[in-house]
Amino acid sequence: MILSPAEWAIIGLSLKVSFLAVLVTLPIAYGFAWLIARRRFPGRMLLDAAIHLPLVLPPVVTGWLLLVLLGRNGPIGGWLEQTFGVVLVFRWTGAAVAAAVMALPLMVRAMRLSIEAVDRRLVGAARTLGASPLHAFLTITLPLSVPGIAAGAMLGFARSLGEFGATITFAANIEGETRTLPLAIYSGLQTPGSQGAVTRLAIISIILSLGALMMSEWLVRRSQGSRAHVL
Amino acid sequence: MILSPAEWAIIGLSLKVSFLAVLVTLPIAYGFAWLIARRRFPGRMLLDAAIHLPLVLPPVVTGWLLLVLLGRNGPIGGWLEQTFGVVLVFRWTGAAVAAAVMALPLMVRAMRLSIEAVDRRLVGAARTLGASPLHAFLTITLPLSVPGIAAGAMLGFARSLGEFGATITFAANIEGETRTLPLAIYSGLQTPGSQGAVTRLAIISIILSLGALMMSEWLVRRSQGSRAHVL
Amino acid sequence: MFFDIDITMRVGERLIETAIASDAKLTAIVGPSGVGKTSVLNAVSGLLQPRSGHIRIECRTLFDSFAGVNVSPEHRCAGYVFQDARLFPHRRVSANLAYGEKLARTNDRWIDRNEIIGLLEIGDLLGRWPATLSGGEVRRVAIARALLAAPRFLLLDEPLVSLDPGRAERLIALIENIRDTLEVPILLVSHSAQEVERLAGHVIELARASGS
Amino acid sequence: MFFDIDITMRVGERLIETAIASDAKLTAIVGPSGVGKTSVLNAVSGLLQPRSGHIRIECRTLFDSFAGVNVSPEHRCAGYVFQDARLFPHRRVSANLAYGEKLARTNDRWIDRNEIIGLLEIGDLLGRWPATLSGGEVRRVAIARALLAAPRFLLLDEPLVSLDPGRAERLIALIENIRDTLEVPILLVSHSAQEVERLAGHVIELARASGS
Amino acid sequence: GPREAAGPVVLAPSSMQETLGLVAMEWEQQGHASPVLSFAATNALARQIEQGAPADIVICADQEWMDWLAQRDLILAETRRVLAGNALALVSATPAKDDRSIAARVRSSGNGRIALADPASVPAGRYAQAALENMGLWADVKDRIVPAENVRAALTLVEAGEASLGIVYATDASASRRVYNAQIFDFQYVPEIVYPAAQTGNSRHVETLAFLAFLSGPEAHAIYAKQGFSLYEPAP
Ligand SMILES: Nc1ncnc2c1ncn2[C@@H]1O[C@H](COP(=O)(O)OP(=O)(O)OP(=O)(O)O)[C@@H](O)[C@H]1O
Ligand SMILES: Nc1ncnc2c1ncn2[C@@H]1O[C@H](COP(=O)(O)OP(=O)(O)OP(=O)(O)O)[C@@H](O)[C@H]1O
Ligand code: MOO
Ligand SMILES: [Mg+2]
Ligand SMILES: [Mg+2]
Repeated sequence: MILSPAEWAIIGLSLKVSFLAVLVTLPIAYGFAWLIARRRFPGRMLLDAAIHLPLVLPPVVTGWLLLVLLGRNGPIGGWLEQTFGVVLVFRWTGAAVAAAVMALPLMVRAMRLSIEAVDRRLVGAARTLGASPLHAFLTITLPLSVPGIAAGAMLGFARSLGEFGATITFAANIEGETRTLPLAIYSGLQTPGSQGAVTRLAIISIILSLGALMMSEWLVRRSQGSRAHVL
Repeated sequence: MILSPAEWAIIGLSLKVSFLAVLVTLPIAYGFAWLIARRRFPGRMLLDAAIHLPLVLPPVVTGWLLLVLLGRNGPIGGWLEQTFGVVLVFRWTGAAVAAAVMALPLMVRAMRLSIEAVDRRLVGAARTLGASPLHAFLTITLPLSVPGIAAGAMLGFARSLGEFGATITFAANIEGETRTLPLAIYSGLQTPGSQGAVTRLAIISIILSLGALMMSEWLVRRSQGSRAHVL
Repeated sequence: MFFDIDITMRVGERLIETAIASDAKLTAIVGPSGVGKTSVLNAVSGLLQPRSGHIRIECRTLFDSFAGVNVSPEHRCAGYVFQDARLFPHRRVSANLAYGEKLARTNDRWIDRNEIIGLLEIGDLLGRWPATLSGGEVRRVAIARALLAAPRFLLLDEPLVSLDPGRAERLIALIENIRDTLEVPILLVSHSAQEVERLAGHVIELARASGS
Repeated sequence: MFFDIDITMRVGERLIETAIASDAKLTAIVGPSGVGKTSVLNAVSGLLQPRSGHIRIECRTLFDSFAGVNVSPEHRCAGYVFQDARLFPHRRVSANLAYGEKLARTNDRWIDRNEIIGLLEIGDLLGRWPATLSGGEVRRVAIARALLAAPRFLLLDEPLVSLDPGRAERLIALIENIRDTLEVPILLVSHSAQEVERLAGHVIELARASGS
Repeated sequence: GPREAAGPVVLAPSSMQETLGLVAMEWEQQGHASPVLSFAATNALARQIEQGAPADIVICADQEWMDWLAQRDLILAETRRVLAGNALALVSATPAKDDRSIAARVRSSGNGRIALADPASVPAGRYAQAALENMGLWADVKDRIVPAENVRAALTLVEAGEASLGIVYATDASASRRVYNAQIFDFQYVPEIVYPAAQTGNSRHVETLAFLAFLSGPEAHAIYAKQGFSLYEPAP
């Protein structure tokens, strides 16, 4: 399967958008996961629910909400533009934002599960050895929740690669700027007789996600070593 | 907010579809999660990748693949109809199938994470106490992975409640049969002047997912008791 | 012959060879830390499969690489008190005790639940989660759980650790009693010369092979 | 006064009151299983906050509910050998040892890494993951880790458990040496009368309060 | 189930949802069982029929997909007919009064974005691109085009002020109260915008042909007109 330059461009854009989305969301998602797993505060449940929203609402509604909030006339979008000169709508960064928002709940859940599985007695042991709460977090909780981070990153990356509804609504379908793989596939599907192109693009998606999957498995295995008890 | 009978019907249908999707998928997803977490077999990676597919492909493509496979002219759909007289397209059961397929990767990932966190030494202990591998699985691995099951069920339920693209493509958008909340919202978005109705439906979605979230948290907390070490 | 064990095991990168032949109903295994005592108990319980050799207890063959015999752990009926206890964290103490008890055939039972609970003084702990127990409490529950599974032989990996002298004494008396009145062979791992001297009819001293 | 502890703690539903006043640099705590020995060490290390009372070691106040003092665990500089070891599963033995060592100020160190590794015979284990260690090996690594953090006092919860007599003897000698030559007070929990007799300048016997 | 008592199954483009709902009500009031309506993008409808979906009538948003179905013998060609037509309109995000021509408004919109349905895939977008090309405006504006998922999404972008202009169906333009200065494109520049309907090949419902006739009958035409559709006169 030899790819056309246009297809390469779509792949490049999709990867750029998905990587940015996952990279930026990773620490945020971990922060939320930690808060929900380890802290008890008023509004914890609401935060949890808000994070799950993009999962429950139809993606186009999420895209529409992003437009209302982050559009140039929106409260956050207007402020971003005036303060930093940053515009998200119709830009690839906007596509990344849409992908990130859709990926967030998946990432938070996976990370939270791993953080909750960390034995707190180990954190206590670290404290007696001289670690501040932050140092204990960085050296104990964080590395022990790597499986959740990897699973979350993988889920988030796959979700970003597949994100369609919120992206097309918030960032539109602009070739070279926001037309990622799913949008290109969608465009193809709408056109009679473009089944061949659609199939090629779908296969590319599958290969990309397979690659990401294998990379994440390999990373986890490397970071884990042969740590586990066998008996 | 007083709901109209039509809105109640949509809520009922959405809940029915999502519950069926999660209930049917739960054991399947757990089986896959266990296979991937605990067994090493050729093709494990491919199975893992195949499960992730609905995440990476645009939902309409997944819906289209379902249509090809499970449609009345499709290999599986045709067989189902001839053997059991079961037709999925344009039925609420079809909507449940679409939701289940989209929810599967999220459920498998969460469950797998929890299964991998179960200390295998406990399974060994159970075996010496007279438990067969199956009994040890049912009494040790399964209950200890309840957090992952709950997280997976919650993610799957939320995803099912929000599923749009695969449903409209595979099961169509038929009032009272397959027009779930997201499809109703989408339909509303297509109709001029129905912003009020769309907003109401979106709020209903949010409330439903909040309820599901709280229920799953409560279930986990109940099943866990005060089991964890604190120091 | 109560114990006839001759096996070669691989743990990690090490190869451990052990030969135990003992006519004593209670045989003690001693030896420096890391020599392979726990590994022997793991092999006898069926959790660790030796590379070759045989394991026979009271003439019952549990493992024989030559004959292709490898009885699965649940059919060996070992009463294994693990060095690391391994209580089930999601079951209260009473449910931990009931686990093996329920799986055992009723007429195989040779000790009464209430008797053992009284003897080990764990009556107050029945409703507790394992995570809330003290070190010695964990050990006592682990011992009770193993005994209640109606085992045909016992594997005790340092059972007296974390027990105060009074309770240790009572447990020693119980082990003596089991040894003298029941048909239950016992393999005991211990570091206390005193304990071993008092209990064991035969002491096996494991030593690190010069080669490894 | 080396140890001046007078606290009321809540563990689970129980209320534990303890008063320890000792001028002995090595003070032993004994008492039946479940009486609250580990809880006292937890309170002294700062992991368990007492409801009221005070904890002073060598006239340094670590906790005083009256004065509102509660030094955080990392500033107490305890060398705590836990009853359940608590090695970090994601770090190899060498990284476990280095954890507290790196966090300590260099000129607070009073023992050499190589010396302690040699003494506890854990040189061969440095590259291993904790999950692959035997019971006694885990304990030895935990002891080394605590000593290398340059602690100002030691909390030893049954440190000799799972050690063979030879190694136990060497560890006792080390503890004697620390007691006699260094300004490091030691609280030792043990069930072995022998150990306690040989090491402790003062023995505190905890008993269950009649009320609870 | 309840489907036995129902009328024929009709697959129709999302943009006709409200209109067809009114037609179905009228049909019901004449004593018929209510038809089962399902709305989605035209391509999804076509693929559903290709896979044997149990539908009786299909309505497309353009002739192309109906041709695609016809080539595959999935519709009964003799039942094919056009139900209604539509027009394109230019709309603005700002309410300022503007009497200039469409060409002038498009040219003078500076760097402002112009929202359309995606010309690569959605019929409405294709029509809009063709109209701009026919008017000689395409080269000027093609870098400022924002292709949206469908007409309705394009309209939303204008409503939100993200695009200063939008090209949408006349039906959508007249229904929105938050876009301004709707101006209809001259028919001579715009390809014929029609909604063809036909009976599917595997239709079983007895009332299929009757409802199809009703869809192209006078009562339905009145509703189409009221909703802003243009009535379709077959070309001579
Ligand atoms: N997965 C592994 N990889 C490498 N070495 C291992 C592994 N598991 C066990 N060992 C080593 O095998 C040896 C035997 O372990 P075992 O637990 O049988 O010792 P033990 O005699 O019970 O010691 P202790 O008295 O300290 O409990 C130890 O040196 C241990 O480090
Ligand atoms: N979370 C809890 N809930 C209820 N009881 C608890 C909890 N944690 C500890 N306990 C109880 O508090 C008591 C004191 O425990 P501690 O660990 O201090 O005992 P110990 O003296 O160290 O015993 P051992 O010698 O067995 O280690 C025990 O009876 C224990 O069961
Ligand atoms: O109604 Mo359409 O299929 O978006 O042109
Ligand atoms: Mg051992
Ligand atoms: Mg204790």
